[in-house]
Parts: sequence; structure tokens; C-alpha cells
Amino acid sequence: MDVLNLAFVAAVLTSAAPVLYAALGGALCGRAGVFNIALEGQLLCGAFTAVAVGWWSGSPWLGVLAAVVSTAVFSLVLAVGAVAWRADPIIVAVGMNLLALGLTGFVMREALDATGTFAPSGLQGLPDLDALDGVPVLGAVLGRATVLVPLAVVLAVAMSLWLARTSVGLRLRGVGEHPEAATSLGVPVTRYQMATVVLAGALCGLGGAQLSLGTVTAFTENMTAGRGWVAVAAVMLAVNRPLWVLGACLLFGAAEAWGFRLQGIGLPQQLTDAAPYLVTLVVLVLSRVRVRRRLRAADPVAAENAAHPEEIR
Amino acid sequence: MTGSTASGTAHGSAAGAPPAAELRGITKRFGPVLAVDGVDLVLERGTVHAVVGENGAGKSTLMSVLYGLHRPDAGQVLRDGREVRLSSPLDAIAAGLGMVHQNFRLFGSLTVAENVVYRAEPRRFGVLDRRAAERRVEELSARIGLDVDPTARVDTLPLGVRQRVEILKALHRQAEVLILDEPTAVLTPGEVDSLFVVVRRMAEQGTTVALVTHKVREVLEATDRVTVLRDGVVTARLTTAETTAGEVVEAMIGRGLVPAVNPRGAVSGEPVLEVSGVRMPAAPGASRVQDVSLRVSPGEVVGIAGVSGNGQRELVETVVGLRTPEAGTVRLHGRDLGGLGVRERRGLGIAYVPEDRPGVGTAAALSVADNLALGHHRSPPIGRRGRLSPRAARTQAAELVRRLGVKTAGVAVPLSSLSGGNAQKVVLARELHHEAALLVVEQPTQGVDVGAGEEIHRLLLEYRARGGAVLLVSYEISELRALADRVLVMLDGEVAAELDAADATDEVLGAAMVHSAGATGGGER
Amino acid sequence: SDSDSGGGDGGNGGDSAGSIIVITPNPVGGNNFLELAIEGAERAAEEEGLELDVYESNDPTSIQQNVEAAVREQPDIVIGLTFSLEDAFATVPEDNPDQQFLLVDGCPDPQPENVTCAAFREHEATYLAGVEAGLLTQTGRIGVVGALDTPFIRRWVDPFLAGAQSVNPQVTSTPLFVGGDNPFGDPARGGAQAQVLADGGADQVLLAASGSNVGAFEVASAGGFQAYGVDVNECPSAPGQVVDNVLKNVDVALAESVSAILGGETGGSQVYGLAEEGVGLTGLTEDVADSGCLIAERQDVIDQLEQVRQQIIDGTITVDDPAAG
Amino acid sequence: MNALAQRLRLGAPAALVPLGAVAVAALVGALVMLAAGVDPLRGYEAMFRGALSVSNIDFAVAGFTAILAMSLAFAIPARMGEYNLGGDGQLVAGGIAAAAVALSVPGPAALLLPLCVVAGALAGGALASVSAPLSTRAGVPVIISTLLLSTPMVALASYLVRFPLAEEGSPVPQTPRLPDAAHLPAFPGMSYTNVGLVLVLLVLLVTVYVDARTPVGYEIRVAGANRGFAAYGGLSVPRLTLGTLASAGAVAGLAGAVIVMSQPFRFIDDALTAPGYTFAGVAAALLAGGRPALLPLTAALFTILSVGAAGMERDVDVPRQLGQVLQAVVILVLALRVLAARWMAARARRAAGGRA
Ligand SMILES: Nc1ncnc2c1ncn2[C@@H]1O[C@H](COP(=O)(O)OP(=O)(O)OP(=O)(O)O)[C@@H](O)[C@H]1O
Ligand SMILES: Nc1ncnc2c1ncn2[C@@H]1O[C@H](COP(=O)(O)OP(=O)(O)OP(=O)(O)O)[C@@H](O)[C@H]1O
Ligand SMILES: [Mg+2]
Ligand SMILES: [Mg+2]
Repeated sequence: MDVLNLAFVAAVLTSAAPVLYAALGGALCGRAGVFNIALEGQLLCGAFTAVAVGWWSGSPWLGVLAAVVSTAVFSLVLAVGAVAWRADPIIVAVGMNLLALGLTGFVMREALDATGTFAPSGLQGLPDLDALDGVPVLGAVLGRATVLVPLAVVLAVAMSLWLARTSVGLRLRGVGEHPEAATSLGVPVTRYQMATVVLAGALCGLGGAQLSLGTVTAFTENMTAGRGWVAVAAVMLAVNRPLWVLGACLLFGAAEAWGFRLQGIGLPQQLTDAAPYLVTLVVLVLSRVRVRRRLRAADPVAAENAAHPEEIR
Repeated sequence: MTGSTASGTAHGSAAGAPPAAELRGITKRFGPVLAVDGVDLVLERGTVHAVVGENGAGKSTLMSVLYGLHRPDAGQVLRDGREVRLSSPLDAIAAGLGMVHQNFRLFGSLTVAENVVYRAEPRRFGVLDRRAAERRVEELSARIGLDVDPTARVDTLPLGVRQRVEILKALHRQAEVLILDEPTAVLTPGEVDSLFVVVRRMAEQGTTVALVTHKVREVLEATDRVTVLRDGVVTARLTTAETTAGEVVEAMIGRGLVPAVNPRGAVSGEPVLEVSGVRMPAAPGASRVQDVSLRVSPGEVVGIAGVSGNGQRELVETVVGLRTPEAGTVRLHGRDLGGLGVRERRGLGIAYVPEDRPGVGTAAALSVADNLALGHHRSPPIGRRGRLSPRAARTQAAELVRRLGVKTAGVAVPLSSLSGGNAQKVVLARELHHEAALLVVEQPTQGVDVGAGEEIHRLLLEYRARGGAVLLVSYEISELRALADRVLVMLDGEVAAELDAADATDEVLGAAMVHSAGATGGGER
Repeated sequence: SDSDSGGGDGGNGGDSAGSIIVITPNPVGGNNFLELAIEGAERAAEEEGLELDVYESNDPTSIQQNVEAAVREQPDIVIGLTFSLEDAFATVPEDNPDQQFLLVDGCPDPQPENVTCAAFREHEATYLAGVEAGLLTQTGRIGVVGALDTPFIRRWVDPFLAGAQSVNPQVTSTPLFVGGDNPFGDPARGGAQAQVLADGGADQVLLAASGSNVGAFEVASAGGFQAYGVDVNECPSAPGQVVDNVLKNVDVALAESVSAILGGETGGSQVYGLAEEGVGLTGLTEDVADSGCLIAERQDVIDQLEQVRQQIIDGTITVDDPAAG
Repeated sequence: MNALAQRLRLGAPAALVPLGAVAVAALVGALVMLAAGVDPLRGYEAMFRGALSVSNIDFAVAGFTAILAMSLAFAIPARMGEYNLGGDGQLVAGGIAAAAVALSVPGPAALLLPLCVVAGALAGGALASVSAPLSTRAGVPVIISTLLLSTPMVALASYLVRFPLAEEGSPVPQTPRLPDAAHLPAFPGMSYTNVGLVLVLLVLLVTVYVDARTPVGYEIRVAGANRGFAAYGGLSVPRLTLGTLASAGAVAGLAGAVIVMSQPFRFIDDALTAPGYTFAGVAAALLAGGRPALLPLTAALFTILSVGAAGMERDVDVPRQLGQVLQAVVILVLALRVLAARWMAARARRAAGGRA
């Protein structure tokens, strides 16, 4: 089975796109010094509002807009809780994930009068990139994807450049690395961090919209099914670097798409369920072991702290 | 008390030009604590002005007010004779003020140039102009005679160089008044000297410098004027040229200083610690150690001198068991400690006061009692047959606090509520209480005020008098001279010189330490 | 079909107006089978003048809880949907001998006296769909998207291939299972699986993944393959791309069973296969012309299916039940 | 006397915080119910009845047992600053191991019961232990590795129950019913509430004791406060990490064993993970905030919220997701705890400064 054909690339991109948005948001937060594991809840929030508003207004684009706005607003919980009030970001995030799960389910039942799956016939998905149909390679890879798929890749590259080459990017990196230093130079750290968290929320909103109006056209309860957690792992794997995040998400998407194909030749479904997680873990271990050894050599005492998520950069 | 000495001399400004900066009647409270109480401070243009005082006297608070980090409860800040409202460091920067903080505020993963231009970046078409930033760093360093590589990552630089980066940061922002908060605390003598050269040159070029310090020697060497704070009020305003060390110290602590006496020569018996042929390769962030051998006998203090980052830390960590050497042995009472971990070594009789108090020596979030119990928690009276008695831990802690005079609101409060000097006493109390045969001490009085420092020295000497062996790492020559019987100078991982305390004059030690200091890199915690 | 009735009058509910309570194993929305069953329950409630209450379960624990809560309400009949309730229906009825129970699409073993069962032989209809796919495939490759690799879902996998191979031995089938954290409600994974099948050349694909089907139908709509629905007529889900549906007339079965129990015929097990018209294909119903299914245009295939159906009913062809182990 | 008064004063705001969080959550829940057109009083009544009425208490206690165990599984490593989010995998590992032993080892109850429970605890502990060297040697944070290991374990159990351990002829992926000797004895008159509750309560007692009264508990707290300090003091951070994670996994595994050894006495795919015990346990542990002795209270609260929500849905037709919303709000209001802690620290600092 040739795994490197264009259809495979298309499948990888499509399944990676929502995760990529969330992971880019997470990486941005990481760069600003905010540990964000609320990505699962943020994605779910985006997926839900995209469908709800898309259906109510009849326009998928309004759905995308609403997803971006609502998820950004939802992210204020993390921004206010963990940044402004300095609460433990992990606790806040656990609460947010649960809140998103509960609220989307609750509102779906109360307002949309649906349980399980919401896919009414009037619901319109985002259009495919039909314009690319004639184009040789691009057509096969992106022809059946929405514009949000290539946009995710473009955003990863743009974000990398933005962090490295602009003064706001430089300031953001400084804010995450040493907030007191940034403060003493007059950078409003809290405002930077809050803005970053909200921006990350907007990205998750795009990811959620791609999931529920792009990849498919429906909302189901707990539709994200762990994709936000995968994004968290990708952020960690990439040590908050956008281009690495892109790589990590593609790796994960490839592991998943490849798993589906292996299932086709008779491997059990449970193995293909597990494969992406095991692949991620193995790569994570391989990538961290060297860093860890270097840290130990430099400073055995400080290295004890290095496995803490906040310490990783 | 001594306030009257100075009031006349402070306002003698030249040619009637307004002072570069002035604080009038500044009062700042933190809750019930009156940190600064109605302080006036005049910084004349082109002078170096010392602000001295004990720990907690209010120096940093006062400077933070001047730099817009704290809003004063009362009082005014004047720049060039005009009142300025400073509600953030940004206002201060705009008003031509710059500050180098006690703990450096640099971004380790960014380059020197990025650190310098941070928040005041040269831009081209909205994009960060790296070339311009690097050129700017070169130009500024040339102006004050510094040598810094603008493209180096800051966390690869030695402390002295990092401080230069801090100064460049202020200069880039066109600071006319530069505040240095305890700039010498982490520097070696050589680095201190070159810092003062730079400071003087800046003053000549018209920059006004406020220098916060505890160290009387620095006041006398490097400044023009002195303002002494105690408990938030000014106790003296002095002109450096007309004052003496004794006068400054008395204004700081309210009495004269009685240096600890160091009766030498009680060394006896077999060596407690024998290090032979210890070797370790250099690694990124860690210095090499080259074939180091030393021995410490009961009743002896062996000092290790040297510029920070010449292998002292690695050597000490090898002795206490945090690091494994590539070759060589460490023996305690003749027993080879190879393969033993920290716990076993402590059990055999090693106590250790580390340099990094917040990161290693204490746990800020735990109570004073919990901090004092570490290492004692498995032996009576605290730990007994797999049980732990919190009550015994509190009782013992209360006793230690009382014995060492630690200022704390109780043993149940978190350690983070203690001042730096008191936290250091907690560490010392815990380690002394082991009554271990060997005490390894790094920088025992760093960041501690003179009064407390004096007390700590006395405790160490008492320990020696009881027959304890002490391995002391210090970057301060005066401390080594006050405590050590023998001094080893480390340079690039090797013992470059071994001196008897009597021969270890400032000149000899300084020369041995700085001999080829430029060759070293390496970091610190 | 009806056996030892013992218990006599159906309900002994306290209220004058009777009631029935339906317990589902999962949320109803997006699950065709459950939606259809509830429809049947509504119809039965209306016809018999009963009140209807639906308890949705989330997981095995809440199933047990719902069954016991339902018993406390003392309705005329406690109706359970699917085999997931077999455990609860094996124990609770024993402790409540005066309560009547109906289990649709499953049967506890051993079967308590006050439990009536209505089970389906959907593998027979799936076999027919397989025959259809075997006749229609151009590539010789067919496939199934299932939610999970469980014996029950294998009922839509193995007979599909067997049916296809009965008319075209060269046919190969690829079953893919959605899996993951939310197998019955992850349309994105469902779509990805369907896309894999499409890329692999399968041109006839049966979709049995409940809420995850939504994504798979989108692949069918985009021309990836021709699809087969399950439980209800799903031809409108991807107009012009759905060949046929494996029907399971759970609404009819449920309403019939309710009437029977109220009429005093309790206990026993009614099996709904092709013969009983409890399962079937949209293509074999009268209103196939209006169904929107592709099969409506292939009368030749319908005729052939008609024959095979008869053979199954006669017993000339036996279809293995994968869930019977 | 004075010291006692001081301790009480310091303790008061900390204890008030969880109560405040619950109160605010209740208020938010009431607003949500009002918005949905339900009388909040009736809603809450239905929720409490759903969990605590005589007829439902049996289920509620079973849920409580699982949630309490899972809260311990989170709280134990959290004492040293490690977050165990892999409870699902550990729970399932314990469940499948207990089922496998019960189905393969013949023997009397006296042998089989302890054997199954121990097998469950060992399996859960073993899975969680993997994360310890991953953290201390490879530097992969526990919070990530536990999470990443959980899904593969759930998949493995799902595979086992589908093939080697499957019940012949069942349409559901489940094991056969365990032999009678492997049924945990239920309390008189109950069918779900059984000895498992006693086991978990015992674990709780041991945890509280170890935490407060043993050197190991002290060492765990020290490592949680500052790793560098712990290493400097000669404590073995790797060993402590391994110990806390193994115990946490063992408790979760025990919970899994208890679940399969209770009604309906089999391992059913999905049955252990679907009710969301893991995250309810996380929430309960967070609410208790580093005080293991409070866990029974917070676990009870989250049991009411999750078990009672189903009853509320049945009775007054408020979607059961409201329970999740309430749990989330409780956790989020906990953000206030930091404010309270900060307030206390400021007070202590002031007290110290005032005397100095
Ligand atoms: N943010 C704060 N909150 C509460 N109290 C504070 C704060 N900052 C300083 N203080 C208190 O104000 C007093 C003065 O502190 P300050 O840091 O200005 O002293 P200092 O002279 O710089 O001492 P050191 O030599 O130790 O740096 C001390 O009692 C200190 O505890
Ligand atoms: N290329 C440069 N060379 C020398 N000094 C510079 C250069 N670029 C900026 N500065 C100094 O840095 C300070 C702030 O720069 P700038 O005005 O660009 O920041 P800003 O625009 O106020 O920041 P923000 O974008 O956040 O509003 C100025 O006072 C200027 O003197
Ligand atoms: Mg201070
Ligand atoms: Mg200070």
C-alpha cells in the first residue's frame, strides 16, 4: 500500500487541521508563559457555535465568525482566571474542558432540541476549494478541503515568522521567558498574556469550525474526542515552536491516517486507536531524553524540575 | 541619630543647575510595614551616589519608586527640577531613568542585541531590524568601553557580562539617571573593578548613577555621595571624600562593628575530607574540573576562592553527591564515598549550605518548621520508627529559631515571608544542627546585611571551634580572610594556588583569581 | 411466537391512564435505530392511549439505574432497547415478577417469564445488501464503515461480504471501524475512514457507524463511492449516491409487541427476519420508486434480490449470524 | 492557646473557599435552570433525590466509591506536584486484570477475592509507574505521559474483551460473568454497595495517615514544593515519583477491580470509562486542594452532581449535562482559593515584618 500518494497527504492534512489550529494556539500561549491545556474545551466550544450559528443564520461563514468570537470569549476564563488572578492554569483548564462539554451538551438539548448528533438538513458546510480542481498536485491534495485547511499551514509559517521577526513577537517571547524583566521594561505582561490566550482561543475557534463545518458538517456531543489533548502533546513535542507544531500535527495525522489504512489490511481497530498516542509518546521521549541529559550535565539540581510542564521550553 | 552629620553637605549643588533627579518626602507602606518613611534624596548630575543600609532598610523600595515600579503613598519625584508622575517603568524610561535590578532581568534564550533593544526595537517596514540592533549594541559598548558580542545568547554568558548587557539596555533607552541595585552582589573582585571603571566613565559622560549596596568598601571606592537608610528613614547624608568606613557602618546599623575574631591553629587529627584527583569534563552550562585534590581536617576552615564558574560549584556538588565525577575519589574519614548518593553521604556526616537559597536551599512555599526539618525528619525526635511527629518538628524549629535569632512571625508561616538574611539563617540553622563532621558552605553571607553577616561568621567559627571541618566557597576575599585557615584558588577547574590564610592578602588572592579570568565561560544557577 | 403467558393482565400501574417507559442505551439523537424505535413507541402509546416516558442512558451503569428507576414508576411495560440492556433485563425482572418487560433487539439468557423479547435477524437483510453490492460493484472492492469492532456490528460486516461473494466470488471487502474516544459520534473519523475506502477503490460501502456516518455520507456525496444505509431510508443523506438501505423495522416490531403484551401475550421471543418482514431492503418495499435510492432504477437487480430473499425464507440459503459466536 | 487561635484564623478562609465555590456553583446552576424554564428548587430536589433517595442510594454509593478512589489517584501524586490524568487507563487496567484473574483462576472466594483485587491494583499501579521514569529520566511531564498512555491501555483492554476474554455469542464486547467466588460481598439489602467501599475508605485512611504522620508524606510534600530542595536534602525524587504514581495507579486499578467485581459482575467495554469517574475524581481532588482528609466530602459532592444529574433528567427533564456544568463551575470558582491564599501569605508576611 503506497502511503505517500496524494490522497494520503490530503487525508493527513484534513485530519490534522483542527488539531493544528488548537496546537498553534497552545504554542502561542506557551510562548507567552501560559500553560494551556484547555484546548479540548476550546475546540469543542468552537465546533458547537460554528454549527449552531451556521445553522441559525444559514451561512457557514457566519458560523466560522461566531466560532472565533465565542471561543475567544470563552478563553477569557483562562485569561482572567490563570493570568489576571494567577490561579493554577491546570485547574482552570480542567474546569473549562468540563464546562465546554457540559454547556455544549446542555445548550444542544435545550436550544437546538437535539441529543447525540445535530446535523439538520438545512446545515451548510464550508465550501471545498473547487477552484483548485484543475491544478495538478494542489488539486488532489486540497481540492476537497476547505480554505481553513491550507490556512492552518500558512498560519503556522506566519506565526513562526511573526515570533522571530517582529517586535511584538520579540516582546511576546520575552514575556513568556521572564515576565518580571518584561515588566521592568514597560511591557504590560498581563495584558500581553491575556491577549495571547484570547488569540489562542480564536485559533481554537477556527479549528473547531473546521472540525464541525469543514471536515464534516455536523455537531455531535464530545465531538472533539481527545483532539485537544493531542494538540497539547504536539505543543509539548514542539517546545512551543510553530513550525515544529506543524510537524508534530502532521506526524500525528499521518499516524492516524496510516492506522486507518492498516486496519484495512486486517490489523485490529484497537491497535489503530492506540497507534497515534504511542507514536507521539515515543517521539516525545526521544526528543526529550537528549535535552534532559544536557540539563543534568549542566545542573543536576535544577534538572529535577525540568519535567514540569511550566519548565519546558 | 547621625542624621545631623550630613544635612549640610547634601544640597551643595554646582552652579545652581537643578539636580538630575530628586525624591521629596517619599513614603511607601506595604500594609502595616512602613518600608520608606518621608525620605528625601538628591541625585546631582554626573555623580555616583551610594544608597546604603541593612537588609530591609528600604533601599530597593525607594529605588523602585524612582523607577515607577511602586507608586509612593506620599511624596514627589523630580527630574531636572520638574515633577514627573511615574505610574510605570515605561514613564520612568521615557523620563530618562534606567535601572539594573538586583536579580538580573534578562531573557536567557534571547541574544544580547535582542535583550538590549527589547521594547525599544529598531524597525524597518514594521519588521524587527536585527542588523540595526546589533550595530546599536556595538556602538553603545564602544562608547563606555565594554566588550560584548551582540549575537551571543545571554544564558551562555558569565554574570559579569550579563550585567554589562543590563547597563547597555539602560543606555539604549537613553537613560540619564541609572539605578544599580546591589550590582556587585554576584560579581567577582575583577568584575567589580571593571564595573566601577564603567560607572566612573559614565558619570564623566554626564550620567547620574545611584548605586545601592551593603558593602562599605564599594561606597568608599566608587561613589561621590552617600545616603544611609535605616528602617525606612535617612540616618545620614555623607560626602564620600569626607567620611570613614566606621561612620557609614554606624549609620547603617546604629553601632560600631565588632569583627569576628578568628583564632587559628586548632587543627588536629586525621583529615575529615579528602578529595583526590577529581576530574569532570566541561559541558554546556557546566565548567570542567581538572584533577583537584584537597583535604580538610577537624577544626579547620578551607576556603575556595575564585571567579564564579571556575569549577567550584561542580567540585562542591561532587563532594555532597549531587554529581558523579569522571575520575577521582572523595573520602570522608577515610571511607570512599564513590557510588553513594546525597542521602548516604549526609548520613555519614556531611552538611551543606548551598549558594542558591531560593532554588535549592529552601522551599519557599513550605513553613519555616518544614524547612528546618529536612534531613532531620527520619531521626528522633521528629521521626521515629516510620512515624513523623509534626509537634516535635515545630518544637525543634522553635528552638532553632530562638537560638539563631531568626526574625519570623512563627514557625508555621511560609518561608517566603522571611527576609533574605533570615532565610539564610534558617538554612544555616538546619545544617549546623546536624553537627556533621563536615560542613560545606557556599557564599554564606551573599545578600545578607552586615549585622547578620557578622553573626553568621560567628556561628561558623563556633562550629569550627567545636572541631567541625568546613569547606567554604566564597567570591569575597574579605570573607575568606575572616574565616579560612587555608585558601585554595580555583581557576579553569584547577587549583591554581594554595595559600595560608595569613598570606592571603587581597592583592595576592586577587591576582591569582583574575590571572586568566577571560578564559572562562560557563554559567551559574 | 407466544408462549407461557402466566402473568395475565399486562400492567398494574397505579394510575388510571397506563404508561410505558422506554430505556435507551445511548442518547437518541443521531441514532437512526433508536429514533425509529421511539417513533414506534410513540405510535404504540397513541394507539393504546398510554403515556410515554423515555430514559436515555449513557453507559452500562446508568442503564441499570434507569431500569430500576423505571420499575419504581410501575408503568404497564418497561421497554428496553438493544442487547445492551440484556444484563439488566436478566436480573431486575426476577425481583419484580409483577412488572412486564419488553426487550427489543436482544434477549436475556435465561429469559425471565415476565420478559418479552423482540429480536431481529438483520444479517439476513445485510446479506441481501451484499448481493446487491456484489452485482453492482465495478471495481470488485466493497467496504463497511462500522463504529466499533464488536460482534454486534459484525452483523453488518460479515454477511455483507458473504452476500457479495455469493454472486461474485472475486469481490473483496474492507471493513474499517471508527474507534477512538467517541466511536458512535465522531463524524470526522467516520469521514476519514470512508475516504480511505474511497481512495482504496471500494465503490460499494455499507455505513453502520451511527453518528459517525454523517462524515461518511459526505464522502459518498462527493462521489467517493455508492453507499448503503442502515435501519432507515438514508438515501436522502447523499442524494444520488445511496444504493439501498438495510431496514430494521423496529417501530413495527415495538408497536406489535406492546399490543401483544397489553393483550396478555407475554413472555416468549418474537424474531423478526425477512420472513416476518421485520428486516428488509428499501429496494424490496413498495415505495422504492419514491425513496430516492439508486436501486429504484435497477429493476433487474431487484428481481434477483427478490429470488434470494425467497431462498433465505425457504431456508435454501442460510445466513450465518456473526453475533451468535 | 494563642497558637491554636492563630491556626484557626489561618485555617478559616481556606476551609471557606470550597464552601464558597459550591455556593456560587449552586447559584449559577439555578440561573441556568431558570433560563431553561425549570424551577431551580425542583431541579435541585430532583438532583438530590436522584442521588440520595432510598432507592437510588445504592447506585450513588457505588459511584461514590469509584469517584473517591479516582480522586485519591489524582490527589496522591498531586501532593508532589504531578498531575495524573491517566485515570481511565489505570482504571481499565485494573478492571481487565481482575476480570482475567477471576475467569482463569478457579478457587474459593477467600482466595479469589483478594487475588483479583491485588491483580487489579498491580495492573493499575504498573501502568501508572511507566510515567515515573518517563518523567525522571526522559523529562516527559507526567501530566502528558499519563494521558498518552491512557488511550492505548483502554484500546488494549477493548481488544482483550473483544477477543481473548470475550463472552461467546454475546453481541456486546464483554467478558463472561465472573464466577460467584469473585463477587465482592454486598452490604445487606444492597446490590451495588459492597466491600469495595470499605477497601477504598481504608486506602483513604492510609493516605491521610501517610501524608500527615510519616516521613514519606513529608518527603512527598517537600518534593512537591521544590524538587531542587528535595534533591539537595538527599531525597530521591525518582523514587518518590515512582512511589506516588504506583500508589495512585494502584488505587485506580483497585477501583476498576471493584467495579467489575460488582453488579453485573463482568468487564464490559466502555463501562468503566463512560461514566467519567476519572475527571469527577480530578475535580473532587482539586476541590479538596491538597487536604486528603477532605476527599470524602468533595467526592460525595461530585457524586451527587454526576449521579444525581441523571435523576434530574429523568424527573424534571433538565439535561443531565447541567451536572457537568455545575462541576465545572465549582472547579473554576476554586480560582478564588489562590486569592485567599495570597491574602493569607500577605498577612503572614505582614505579621513577620511587623515584628522584625
Ligand atoms: N512588595 C512588598 N510587599 C510587602 N512588603 C514589602 C514589599 N517589598 C518590600 N517590603 C518590605 O519593605 C521593607 C523594605 O524592603 P526593601 O526591599 O526596600 O529593603 P532593602 O533595603 O532593599 O533590603 P535588601 O538589602 O535586603 O535588598 C522590608 O521590610 C520588606 O519586607
Ligand atoms: N534604532 C534605534 N536606535 C536608537 N534608539 C532607538 C532605536 N529605535 C528605538 N530607539 C529608542 O527606543 C525608544 C522607544 O522606541 P519606539 O518609539 O520605537 O517605541 P514605541 O513605538 O513607543 O513602542 P510601542 O510600539 O510599544 O508603542 C525611543 O525612545 C528610541 O529612542
Ligand atoms: Mg530587599
Ligand atoms: Mg534590595
